[in-house]
Amino acid sequence: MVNLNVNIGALKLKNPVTTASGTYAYGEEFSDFMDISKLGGIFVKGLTLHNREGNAYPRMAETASGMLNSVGLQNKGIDHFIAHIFPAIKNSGTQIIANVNGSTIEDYIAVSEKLNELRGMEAIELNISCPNVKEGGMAFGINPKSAREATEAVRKVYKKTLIVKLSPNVTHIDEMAKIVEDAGADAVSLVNTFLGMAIDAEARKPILSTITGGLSGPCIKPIALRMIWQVYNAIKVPVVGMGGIMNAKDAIEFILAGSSAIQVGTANFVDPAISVRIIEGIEEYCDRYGVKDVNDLTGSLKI
Amino acid sequence: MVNLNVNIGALKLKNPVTTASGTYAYGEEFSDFMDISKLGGIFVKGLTLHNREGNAYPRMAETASGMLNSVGLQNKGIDHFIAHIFPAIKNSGTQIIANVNGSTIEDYIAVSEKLNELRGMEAIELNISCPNVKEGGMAFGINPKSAREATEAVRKVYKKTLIVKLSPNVTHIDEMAKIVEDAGADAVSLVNTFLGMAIDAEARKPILSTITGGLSGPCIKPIALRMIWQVYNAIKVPVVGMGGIMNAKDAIEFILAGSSAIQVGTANFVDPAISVRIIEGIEEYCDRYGVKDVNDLTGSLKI
Amino acid sequence: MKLVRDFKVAGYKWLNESNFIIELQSAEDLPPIHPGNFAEIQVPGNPNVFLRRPFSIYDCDLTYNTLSFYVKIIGEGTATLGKLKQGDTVNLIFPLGNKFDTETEGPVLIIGGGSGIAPFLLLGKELKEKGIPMTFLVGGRTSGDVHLTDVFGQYGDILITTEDGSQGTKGMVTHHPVIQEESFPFKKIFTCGPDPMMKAIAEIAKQKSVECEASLENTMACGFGACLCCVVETTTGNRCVCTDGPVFNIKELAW
Amino acid sequence: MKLVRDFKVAGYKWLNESNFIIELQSAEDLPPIHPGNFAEIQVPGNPNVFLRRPFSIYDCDLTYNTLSFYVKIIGEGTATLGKLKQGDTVNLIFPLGNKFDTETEGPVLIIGGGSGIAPFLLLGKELKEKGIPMTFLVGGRTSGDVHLTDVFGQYGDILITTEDGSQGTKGMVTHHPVIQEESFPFKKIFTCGPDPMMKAIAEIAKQKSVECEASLENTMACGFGACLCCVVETTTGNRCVCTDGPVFNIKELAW
Ligand SMILES: Cc1cc2nc3c(=O)[nH]c(=O)nc-3n(C[C@H](O)[C@H](O)[C@H](O)COP(=O)(O)OP(=O)(O)OC[C@H]3O[C@@H](n4cnc5c(N)ncnc54)[C@H](O)[C@@H]3O)c2cc1C
Ligand SMILES: Cc1cc2nc3c(=O)[nH]c(=O)nc-3n(C[C@H](O)[C@H](O)[C@H](O)COP(=O)(O)OP(=O)(O)OC[C@H]3O[C@@H](n4cnc5c(N)ncnc54)[C@H](O)[C@@H]3O)c2cc1C
Ligand SMILES: Cc1cc2nc3c(=O)[nH]c(=O)nc-3n(C[C@H](O)[C@H](O)[C@H](O)COP(=O)(O)O)c2cc1C
Ligand SMILES: Cc1cc2nc3c(=O)[nH]c(=O)nc-3n(C[C@H](O)[C@H](O)[C@H](O)COP(=O)(O)O)c2cc1C
Ligand code: FES
Ligand code: FES
Repeated sequence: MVNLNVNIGALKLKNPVTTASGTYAYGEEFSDFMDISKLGGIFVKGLTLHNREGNAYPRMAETASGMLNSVGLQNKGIDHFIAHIFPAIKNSGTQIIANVNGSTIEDYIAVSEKLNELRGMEAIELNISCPNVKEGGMAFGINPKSAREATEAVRKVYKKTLIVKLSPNVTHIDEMAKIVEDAGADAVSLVNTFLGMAIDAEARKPILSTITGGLSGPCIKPIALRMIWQVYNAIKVPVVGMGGIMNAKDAIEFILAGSSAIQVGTANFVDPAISVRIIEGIEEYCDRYGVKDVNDLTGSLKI
Repeated sequence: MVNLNVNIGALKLKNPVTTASGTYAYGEEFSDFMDISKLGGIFVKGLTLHNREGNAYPRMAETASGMLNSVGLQNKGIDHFIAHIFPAIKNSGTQIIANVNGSTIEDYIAVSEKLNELRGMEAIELNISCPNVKEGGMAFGINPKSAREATEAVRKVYKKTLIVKLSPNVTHIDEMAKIVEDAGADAVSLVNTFLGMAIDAEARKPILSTITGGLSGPCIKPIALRMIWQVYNAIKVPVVGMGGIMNAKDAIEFILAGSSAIQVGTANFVDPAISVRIIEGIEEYCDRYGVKDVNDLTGSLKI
Repeated sequence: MKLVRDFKVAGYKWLNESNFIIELQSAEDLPPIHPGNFAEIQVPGNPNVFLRRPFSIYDCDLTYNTLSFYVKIIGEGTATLGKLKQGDTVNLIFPLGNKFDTETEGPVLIIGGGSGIAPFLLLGKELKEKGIPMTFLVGGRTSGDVHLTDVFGQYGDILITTEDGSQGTKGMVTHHPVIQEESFPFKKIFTCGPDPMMKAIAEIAKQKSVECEASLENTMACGFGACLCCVVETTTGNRCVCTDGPVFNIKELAW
Repeated sequence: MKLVRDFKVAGYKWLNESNFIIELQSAEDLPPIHPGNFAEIQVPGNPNVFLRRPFSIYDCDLTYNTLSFYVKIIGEGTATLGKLKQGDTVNLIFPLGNKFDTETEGPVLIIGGGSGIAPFLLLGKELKEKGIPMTFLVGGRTSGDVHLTDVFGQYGDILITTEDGSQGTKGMVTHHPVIQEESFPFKKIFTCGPDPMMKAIAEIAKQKSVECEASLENTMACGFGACLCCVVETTTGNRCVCTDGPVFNIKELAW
């Protein structure tokens, strides 16, 4: 028997496979396709202080081995989540982790304070890397000073496990990771989407209503892997890795590069049951190589 | 008849389609497959002051819709190029542009000085963005100060058209573009490859001998397009765009986003005659929409 | 219950060089399929197609466990779906989306533009079962765009418009006498087609104070409510076409 | 003259579940093909295969304009090449690379490991034409890896080693008596297979002071000298396997 339990700070996951914010809604959408209680955890769709309608249509463009989205954090706000959504999913048998967004530091604080009080949720993911909002979001995550400020501010009010989600749209991701670690993060997650653009050559127009959007999917995997490797070697707190994971082999690569847990994102759209198969595949891999504990794989790349 | 002539500074190209450095060798390798004199220009394989053996094998890894390389600027040095290679290709009927590399500013200066004297070559591309060398290369291109210094230093000794090739591995590519424009560049080209990594999950080892390498191909196209759009809107000198162009439609997208000329890179490996077909496709597109001058398309994206 | 399941290509019926019906067969029983439902089809073997493609369920046969789709070729995905061989495997997520509301008194008008007729065969079958009379108004740019009138003719009258006048009334569907004339015998309109067409019809339905449901298209990444990419503006904010739709009562839409 | 050209799949010959010969036919005449040449094959219809795949030319027939490739399935690209249908189009860049040097006195020993025998049919044909006697030494992990001995048997003696002893001599090719014994009648060795095997053979060739050519593999992006990805260390620095090779005299290699 392989041990698949992993800890991200004080957050205990029954296995390293979780689903990425914004790609798994609130989990229930997948219950027809798979047993969601098998997951290590679910990072639910990004939350903001107030209701957000998100961006105008079109919000999606397919690209080579990937997609751009500019959803823009559509959600009904934190109070609605706490009152109506969380009660319905908190007993789904897996860890539910909120993805916290804000246009200002005050927003981040307000949402995090509410989640600090929320029983049954052990961790939050602080999203300072959303490329699809006019204010806040990625603007926090690509600037060392504001990344530090946001993390410190939330750390003051949030006492459970704080995971900070990093933007890949930076020159030195390892330095950003060190900054947020230093500012009190219990873990970092990466990568969020890359800022990209798609053009309709015939119409001579951008495809997305927002001109630019966030690139995800297997196309970004090589860059994501490199960043995880750099960050793993730069910090001490755990790394939650993602970016184009489509199958168990990809997940293993992210673990070898330094991820303690991984998130499955865009792959959920192509195959809504893929995350359970990734769990099985990791177990199989461990069995095949006599790995007793999946934690032994983390960062075990031979150089 | 569509006018396809474009100018990059004082460099005159008969059409906007050129081939990217490191993907077209010195041009002759393609003469069995296509009429290379049809090209707007050829950016030849990166040159350094002295002979370089490049990196150890393996130097290549395939990725989703792309590839990683870590060739590491293998070449026989500038003197060998000037004495033996350039004489053989200078009359190939298209513009030959050198790609200039260095580990130090002195290297860049030395190579550029020699090329300033080289009759028949009207422009150089200053590569401050190679991710595959231990010293110099990308280190210059991701730091505003050294990007400025390298550009200024070369500008002093190189009197013909100076194109500076930018690294996409930065937070603010538009600022980098402004800096090199300000430092005297006649044009910028982008993007060079993204720093990425590939892992062999079974061997638990990086695939490349250098651990990380440069990502190219259609996978990077959405990010490259976004960067070209940002840079085009930030500077006044022409932009030479590239990153995953596989066909004429892609090339048009890069032109609409702000490219005065484009470079075809990785696509040359998949289809060694693609660059001529891209020229034909651009002409066809102009005909179809009644565009009289390809320059009218540059940056003409409707927002 | 939504399913992810492999089907085999059972056969094609080509209507012309760019429109075909593809029949897919499942080895297992099908769940109930409702008019308006769609499927997300994974396009096999095309490196340029990454996401699934949504298609209305054109027909289904619960005896042979087949689903049929009416596909118009517009890009790589639809072209590849037209090139499969009998027996090839195709993966589907289905049934997705809501359904047309056939609770209505009296006759209905069904207006389809181009491949927008796809969801109306199942609708026609259900209406016929309920004894509700229907009239189909089908529009195309030219006669080459008007298909399957023989099939739909089994369920009701067929009215045709073509922009070039090569078949039926010349003009858009909205120019057809059935819409232009004072008397309007229909109690409900169902429509599917290009957005501008549906918006024009919605306008007319409002003027005539007649119920109207439109089946919308949208760019979708998932098709089952996970990505929030496929929104349409409604009177109650942005809602997902894939789960709250694709069928919307036009009163709900912020058109 | 290197060409980029479409071929049609003419047929398969399966040797076992993971080894096959695929025959491709061109509508036009083929240029001269030399033993050691390879082609870069574009794998159609697999989204996970972006670059072409290099394969030695196993056989060619200038009358019917066919090229054959001996393929061992090891990943997505080779698996997909095994699943094409007769008449499917496959694009090739060919002929690529240099060739074996058959200018030699007296008998030669040809040593192939696994799919490393691929380039040796054309070599055998050329040697036979020149009247040079040859012996094939073929190695595999088990008897299931040893193929085509009937074909090669038409050109010379066949010696076999398997690691598990299930066929021929037990052990590696280097353990075979023909190599171990004092007397060594061969004037030249040709080898192709896994690097460690070829290195061991090169070592032996050096000891015996016999000429030796090895056909190398490498990860290739282009196959025709454009990318510089496929280098091998030689006594004169890094050189490209695709243009300066794939055949190298072992004296040139920094092994
Ligand atoms: C709920 C639903 C039901 C549908 N039912 C049918 C059906 O029954 N029959 C049918 O033929 N088609 C149907 N469609 C449309 C079908 O999904 C698209 O034609 C298909 O996805 C195009 O794929 P492609 O790869 O061929 O084209 P692509 O290469 O993806 O696109 C080609 C061009 O068409 C545009 N485009 C693609 N998809 C859409 C879209 N959904 N809306 C607007 N523009 C688009 C692209 O921007 C691009 O310019 C339906 C769509 C939805 C959302
Ligand atoms: C000049 C030349 C001639 C060749 N001739 C033949 C031939 O006649 N018959 C034949 O069966 N094969 C031949 N090969 C090898 C063949 O090119 C590879 O087996 C093929 O590219 C694998 O593709 P894939 O997509 O199936 O595997 P992939 O999915 O690309 O790879 C699967 C695994 O194999 C490894 N791998 C892939 N290619 C190579 C390689 N070239 N060297 C070492 N490891 C590799 C990968 O790293 C990976 O771990 C030749 C290679 C070269 C360079
Ligand atoms: C449609 C869509 C919506 C997303 N929404 C969010 C979000 O609300 N919050 C967030 O932190 N990340 C969001 N992401 C980013 C993903 O969580 C993930 O970081 C990214 O997609 C990379 O992983 P992948 O390549 O596996 O998809 C979204 C991604 C997609 C595709
Ligand atoms: C094998 C390989 C070698 C390269 N060598 C160089 C080089 O010597 N100098 C340089 O400026 N760029 C080099 N590049 C980068 C390309 O010129 C180009 O910027 C990049 O590949 C993106 O374009 P593409 O996606 O069309 O390939 C190389 C790229 C590849 C794939
Ligand atoms: S397509 Fe994903 S929510 Fe509708
Ligand atoms: S494979 Fe490109 S140079 Fe050899």
